[in-house]
Amino acid sequence: MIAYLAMATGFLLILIGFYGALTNRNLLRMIVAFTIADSGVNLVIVAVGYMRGRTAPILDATVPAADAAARIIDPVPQALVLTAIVIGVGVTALMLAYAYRLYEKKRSLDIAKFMDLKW
Amino acid sequence: MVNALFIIAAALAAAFLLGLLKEQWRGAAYAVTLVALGFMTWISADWAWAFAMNGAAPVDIFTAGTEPPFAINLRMGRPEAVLTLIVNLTGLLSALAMKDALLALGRRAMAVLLVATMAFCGIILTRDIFNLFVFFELAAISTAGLILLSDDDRALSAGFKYLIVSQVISVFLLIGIIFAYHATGTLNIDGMADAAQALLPGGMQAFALAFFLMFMALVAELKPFPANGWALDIYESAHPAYSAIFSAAAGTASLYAVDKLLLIGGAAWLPAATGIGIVTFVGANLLALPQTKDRRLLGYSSVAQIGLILAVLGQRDVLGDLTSFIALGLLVAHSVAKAGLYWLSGLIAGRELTAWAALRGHPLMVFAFATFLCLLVGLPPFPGFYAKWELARVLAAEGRLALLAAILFGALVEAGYLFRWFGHAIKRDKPAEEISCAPFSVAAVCIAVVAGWALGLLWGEMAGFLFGRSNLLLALPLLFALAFLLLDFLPAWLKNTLAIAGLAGFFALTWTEYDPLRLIFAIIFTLGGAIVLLASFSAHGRRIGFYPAAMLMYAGMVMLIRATDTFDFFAAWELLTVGSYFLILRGKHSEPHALSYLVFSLGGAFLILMGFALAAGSGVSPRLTFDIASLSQLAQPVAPWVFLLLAIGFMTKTAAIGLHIWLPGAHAEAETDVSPMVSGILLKAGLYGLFVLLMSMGKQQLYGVELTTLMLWIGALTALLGNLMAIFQEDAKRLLAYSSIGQMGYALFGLALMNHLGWLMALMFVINHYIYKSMLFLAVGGVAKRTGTRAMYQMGGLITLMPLSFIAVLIGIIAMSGVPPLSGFGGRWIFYNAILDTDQRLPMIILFFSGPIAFLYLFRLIHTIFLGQLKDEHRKLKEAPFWVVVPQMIYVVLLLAFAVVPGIALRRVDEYMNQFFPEGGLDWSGLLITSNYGYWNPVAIMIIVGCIFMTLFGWLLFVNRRAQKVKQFNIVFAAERPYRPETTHFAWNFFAPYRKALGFLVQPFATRFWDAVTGSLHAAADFTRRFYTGNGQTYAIQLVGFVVVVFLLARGI
Amino acid sequence: MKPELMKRMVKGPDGLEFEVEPLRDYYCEAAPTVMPGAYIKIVEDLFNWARSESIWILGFGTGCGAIEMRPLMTPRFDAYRYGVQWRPTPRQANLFIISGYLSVKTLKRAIRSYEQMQSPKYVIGLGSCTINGGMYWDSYNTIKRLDDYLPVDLYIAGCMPRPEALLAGFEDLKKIIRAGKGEGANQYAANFDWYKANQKKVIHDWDMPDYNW
Amino acid sequence: MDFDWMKVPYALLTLFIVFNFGLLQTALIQKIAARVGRRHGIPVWQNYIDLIKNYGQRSSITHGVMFYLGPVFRLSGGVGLLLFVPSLYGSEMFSNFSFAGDLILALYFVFFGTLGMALGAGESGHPHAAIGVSRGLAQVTAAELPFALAVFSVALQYQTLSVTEIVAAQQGGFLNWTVFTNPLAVTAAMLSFLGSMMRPPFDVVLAPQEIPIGPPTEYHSSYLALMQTNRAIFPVAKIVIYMNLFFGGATIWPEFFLKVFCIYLWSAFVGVVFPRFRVEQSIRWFLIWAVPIGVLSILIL
Amino acid sequence: MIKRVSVLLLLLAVGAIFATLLAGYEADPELNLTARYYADRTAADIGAANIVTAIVVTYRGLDTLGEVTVLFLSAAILGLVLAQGRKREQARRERVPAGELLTTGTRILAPLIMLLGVHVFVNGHLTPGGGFQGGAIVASGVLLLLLADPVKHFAHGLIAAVESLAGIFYVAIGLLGLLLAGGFLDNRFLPTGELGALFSAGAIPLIYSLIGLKVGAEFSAILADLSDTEEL
Repeated sequence: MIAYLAMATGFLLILIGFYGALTNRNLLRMIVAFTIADSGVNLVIVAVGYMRGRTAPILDATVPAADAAARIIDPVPQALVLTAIVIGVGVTALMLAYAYRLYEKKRSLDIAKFMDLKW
Repeated sequence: MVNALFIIAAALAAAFLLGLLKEQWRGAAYAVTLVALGFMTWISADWAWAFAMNGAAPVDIFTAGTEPPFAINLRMGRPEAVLTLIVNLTGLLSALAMKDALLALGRRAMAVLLVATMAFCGIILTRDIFNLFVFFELAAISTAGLILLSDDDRALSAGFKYLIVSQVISVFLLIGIIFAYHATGTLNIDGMADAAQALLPGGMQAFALAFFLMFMALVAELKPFPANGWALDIYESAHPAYSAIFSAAAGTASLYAVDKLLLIGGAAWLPAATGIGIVTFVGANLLALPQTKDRRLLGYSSVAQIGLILAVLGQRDVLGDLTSFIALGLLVAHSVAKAGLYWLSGLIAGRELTAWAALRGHPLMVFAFATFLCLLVGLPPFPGFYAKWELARVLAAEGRLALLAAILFGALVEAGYLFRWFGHAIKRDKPAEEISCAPFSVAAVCIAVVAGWALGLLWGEMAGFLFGRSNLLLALPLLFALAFLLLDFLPAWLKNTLAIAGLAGFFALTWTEYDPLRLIFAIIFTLGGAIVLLASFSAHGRRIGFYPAAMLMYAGMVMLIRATDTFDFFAAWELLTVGSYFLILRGKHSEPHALSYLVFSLGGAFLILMGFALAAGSGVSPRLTFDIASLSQLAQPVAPWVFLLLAIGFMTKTAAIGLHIWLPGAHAEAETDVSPMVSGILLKAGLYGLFVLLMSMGKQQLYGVELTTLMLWIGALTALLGNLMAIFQEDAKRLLAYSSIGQMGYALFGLALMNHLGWLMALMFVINHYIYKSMLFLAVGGVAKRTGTRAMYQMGGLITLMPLSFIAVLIGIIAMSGVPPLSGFGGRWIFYNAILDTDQRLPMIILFFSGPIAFLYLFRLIHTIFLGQLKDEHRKLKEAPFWVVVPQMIYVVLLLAFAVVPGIALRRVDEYMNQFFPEGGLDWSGLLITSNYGYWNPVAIMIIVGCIFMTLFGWLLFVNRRAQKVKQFNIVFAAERPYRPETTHFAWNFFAPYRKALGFLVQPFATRFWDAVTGSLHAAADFTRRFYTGNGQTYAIQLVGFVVVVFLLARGI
Repeated sequence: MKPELMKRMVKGPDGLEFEVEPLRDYYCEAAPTVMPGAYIKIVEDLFNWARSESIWILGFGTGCGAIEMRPLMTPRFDAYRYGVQWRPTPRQANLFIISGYLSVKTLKRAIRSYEQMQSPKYVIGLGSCTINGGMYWDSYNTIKRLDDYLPVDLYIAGCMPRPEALLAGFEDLKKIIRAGKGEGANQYAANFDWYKANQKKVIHDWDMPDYNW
Repeated sequence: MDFDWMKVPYALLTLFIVFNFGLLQTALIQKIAARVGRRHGIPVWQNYIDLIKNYGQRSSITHGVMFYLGPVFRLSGGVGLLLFVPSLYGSEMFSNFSFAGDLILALYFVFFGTLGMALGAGESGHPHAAIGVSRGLAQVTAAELPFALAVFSVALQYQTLSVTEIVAAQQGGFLNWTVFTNPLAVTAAMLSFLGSMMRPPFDVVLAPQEIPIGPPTEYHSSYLALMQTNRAIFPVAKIVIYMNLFFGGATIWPEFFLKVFCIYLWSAFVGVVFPRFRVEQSIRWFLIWAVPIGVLSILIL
Repeated sequence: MIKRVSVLLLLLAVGAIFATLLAGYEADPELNLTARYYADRTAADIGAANIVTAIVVTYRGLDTLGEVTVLFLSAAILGLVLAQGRKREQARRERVPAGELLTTGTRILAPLIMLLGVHVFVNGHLTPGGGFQGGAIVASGVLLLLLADPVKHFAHGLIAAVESLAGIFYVAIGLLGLLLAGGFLDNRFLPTGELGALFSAGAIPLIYSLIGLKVGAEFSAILADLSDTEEL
């Protein structure tokens, strides 16, 4: 159940993020919206790997190596989400830098101001 | 062979190493970059070589010492080797081409370039879906970085748009990946594919959705139409060398990613790929039509090409093993061409298409440009051609004709705008700014050119290996033509001598191999071509570009008559089309006309391709390549359709009415010695095609309509309208061009009669038209050269100044109007005898009408140019150049000879035709020629007419021996006198009463129709492209919308 | 002189500049010559007979007499039966009827037309005005005596002579021709300078070659 | 039907007969036309006199080579046309040079003279001559069409292109003449005939005064004489084709004369009644009236 | 408005796709094939207690290399982007110094934060956390420094050197794995040691440390670059 909840929240976050990104004309707001969507994605990824009643995939005293398969949740989504997060951070940073330069150029953060290229 | 991982490792190591270098050591950093890229290129080249030569097995590369699917693995196989080679080579050469930009921005930019190249390789190599995502993100981010290399500060907004879109894409991709993982329990692509097969229906549904998201995300990376505004902005604003990477390398990588993904999705997703691909191909090509900016145009073209390849990938179910041959062929052609074009655009200062006129004066660059365009359009002998051929075959065989038609339509549109652009480059005013000659960039372009030709050679070999074909590029005529590319530095007279010797020599070598019918065409194509080429001795200087084009055309024609199977035939057909296009384009104002010629010709060629494909598909032969003669084995209901397609294709070349609008301009605007080539010789290629078609297929019926009857009507109407339109021309060469249309109508009519004499008549027209039209075009061209105008009313009275040209024209028009005793009469005589054999009377009546009309324009031609009043400024004119006159005199002799003894050419053909039509042949007893209906003795006619004529002439000379020679104003003028020759020369709108009576027949319906077609295409494209608003947010919305629409469509289906 | 007839510089299509002098370049400058008849007398007689029986008149009416010539074609007079007919072009005409007063302006045209006729050619002066100026004897712009300007073979007096008189004149002209005396053309050629001098004396805007072929 | 040298004197004989007949016939027709206008008209020998006079003109001018060749072409066309068609059916003597070619030869040889004349007229540099040529060619293309259709109809009817054989098929009573067996074709041909005879209503080509007399404006003296000779021969030659194709040919000279004269008279009849058409009017007239009849004649066969 | 409505409609459709996914989702009762392999074999093969770390650093090491490269790229491009912009306004660098509180706090906290970061990545194979987390913590320390003393020109050179060297070593270790052990990024060319010990799991601690350094350096570089934009 908790997985469904997390997953639904994740999806909702994605939708909210998209809505924000697709309707806000301010570059910074768009970037923020995308980070929200990213968080949603990450949430969904983690939620997919969740298995009820199991523990984190770290072998220690409570989780012996021999018994691990029955005790731990799926470690793969966790590994993936790590990568996804870092990539998200990278992209966000890049977008911010772009936004900065765009602002510098036109003294505006309105996406509709940057339509020199079209058709 | 080095482990393919070193491609990645080397790139990363070099990239990190760059960080250690000091900001100022840019030269060193650049060297490191180049070395790394070179190393990467070497690795993939090494692999590609190994796969090609030694047939090595694909190698799986494990990481982490663990077997897949538990660890990420890479694969280096044949496609991977080739594709990474493309990517790395593009990267390397682009690094060369953007040397200045890289040095300006420093080591960080170089590192980004390295990572970008590595990322594309990674996309190709990896077999892990999440790893694919990582590489995609790397590619996306580095793209965003490399966009900054551009001088164009609009690139910044393009980069941001790209980032927005890639965010959306990555969301979809991640969601898709995680759910696919959940459904299959693996991230390995092969594992996933296996697991997907084994899924239960319930799991299948969830998996399908996940797959859909992944698929859409990767497809979105392919810039599908219409969700691709962001990509176009990048293409337009990025540094051209990066655009080259973005087009060639990124496209290659993404395509291969989709290909891998399709492995998972299986056959169910192929239609979606095809659909998206073909919509993209056609849509992007259409939208490219109204573009005026070079890089954006190339962007549209890139998008379209990738779409095409996606569509090909989607046809995997029917293409089978051929998929990679076709897709690779298209891909390498696209990559080399697009990269080359982008590098080339980097050399050019202006961004308008017309700014490419700066290339003029740099033959090498023009050659490069032409090579790239031919590569893109898929003309022989380039890989795209082979790919197109196989694709057409399979699609037709599987009955996917709508798809084939769409592909060909898109290709036609693409050829249209690409060659329009080429026309701009060759013909427009040269801009003030010269092209930059940065040695590295030029080197990159040159390497691309070499690569293009090498690929042509390679694909020829492969086609030979796979399908047992001879390599086009190694065909002797083509080699000979291409040799002139290398010899282009020689003076024109030397090249001309070589060309003539080549043509004559080739004929001498091969003439025994032809049957009588082909022999006649062979004579016209080779010896005839040599005679026309004599006129080219009058050109001075080096005449760069003329000989390769001309010899390409001749090579095409020679190969055409030597072709026995459909592949050779079609290849020759396209070669001669391209050659003649370049030739026609040389004319001073021929830009639009050459373009319409090319578009019509290619359109016709595509119809021919469809025809052949359809024939092959219907079981004549399992291969598209089959003996042309076996067309006769075609059965209903396919046969008539094949016939129709082929006939229309050939009739495009002969400029049948409705498809004729390209001809007048093309022939009229061509150079003096080119007009006779394209009119006197090239048109015969179309007739030859029709001959071959009718010889092998005979009569066909479609819905109860006899198709040859249809051709009969078309021929008659063409003759009538061509002649009518010729009457009203003020431009001498246009007049001749329209007359060619009319003459071709006659020949078409004769062919369509489908009886012995009809064919003989067509052949008679082939010979006659060659002789007199070449002669007239040369004469008129010589006059136009001297007078500097082609408007006939501006000439007049030239008979005394240019007597030889006059004689040529006089003999020509007598022959052409069919007045005895010259050879045109023979054609008319056979014509009457031929139609007595047929039941088709109405079209024949139309043809009757056109006969005397020819008389009108011919008289006008000779009168307004040579007779009447000589103009002030022409008083000191000299006879046309010697070498222009020489062939005319040869033609005069030929015409007279052919008039007296038509048997030399016709007798053997007459016998040869007995095998098609045993009935109705001619009887050649002595000098008399007898048919079932009438008889004709050319020698007697000549002697009798000659005697009467000479007697009377002598008598008149005697009586008038004391006649006073007067000058041009000594005419009775109602007791007044003329004032100026211009106002005394009755020439303009010569047949005004005729126009009053029949002008309504020559309304330019066809022109209006085609104008409307192209106009509406343009207008539609211009309207549609407005949804590329330039707003990044809108682009993102479009992308989401695209996903949703495809989703709904997929659900609906 | 009219500007069209003045020398002008012309540039050819090949860039060559040269001079065009219309009167020299566009008109034949040769002077007329005396044309002998056939060598054999009987042939010349035959020709003269034929010439007399086939009189082709140039359809050029100069004055009020022109109106008197039209009835000749009508059923009432029917000149055709005498071998007389009208030609619209001087090249094919043998007889030039100066039908009445001749203004100086028309004289120029008359001279041109006459010279464009082929020899042998004949001139009939119709009406008094061609003989002595008639009622225009003191006019500032009509010529008084046609004979000074063109070699007249026959005058038909009257103001105006009726068509009957014209028919009678044709008969007289035929006699003259048959007698071999209709040599006006040769006379004109022989006395060319004299005629030209007379012509140029009255025609002040002489803008044509001396002889109009 | 092979050549032998005797054909030459025979051909010259034919030429002589036809020449004289043509001169007289033209005069006669002119006289008839004059009678319609209540005039006496020219004497019947007037054409001889005009001819002699024109040959006897002392001076002449020339505009150039083609100016010479124009009349030569014209007369060659007339003479050739006459000689390529057998004059009398069944007569070896008067079969002329018909061994050289069939009906098609004759049909196309008609244009030989037209072309030459047009060229000569063009060489004269006279704009009115050119206008005349333009009108003439425009009109003749339309006028010849019904004739070509009729000829073809006849060829289809008799399944031959040989004039002799066509005439042979019409022998044995006048009801066998094409005019009765294929009246539509003959109607079309006879309408076309009007157009090629340069008589009203189709004589705007020679419009006197407006464009002095069209193409021959500059021609005179012996040039003109040559063309007059042709004017005697050419119509007869042309009518001979009509006679052979449509009216059963002729076996003896009197029959020949009668038939030729009657056919010629047809154009004169029409000519004296109708006013002149403009060129485009005559083109339309031929296309609207004569051509459909010709087409019909072919389709009905 | 139209835009909003259409976006809403589109997102509704996307939501429908997501909803279908959600509805079709069933948690696996057992670990799937891949996960089971990791659970069973990690300890023996890799010797890392933290399975996620084993996956991140070894099994999916290529991903991680890519990930690091992403950051590297971001940092590099950020540098590029901002360097291009900065050329024009070199001069304006007048700023208010940070407050006393912040400066003092920084002096105390920064070393501690750094230490914590190092601890996190060094123990990445044993406990939750790892190179990325540790690197991020290190970078937060740098952020603090930046905030406290913005005027001080930050040691770009040092950061770049650390970043590059870490990267090169990372690639080199990966290649060592290729040469000495089973494949690229195989950690087992060093002894795997005893499960749970600090020096165990072969090269994982080494790699994770490099990653930590690199990530820290990269984040620091990014932050430093971004901080330069502040005065805009």
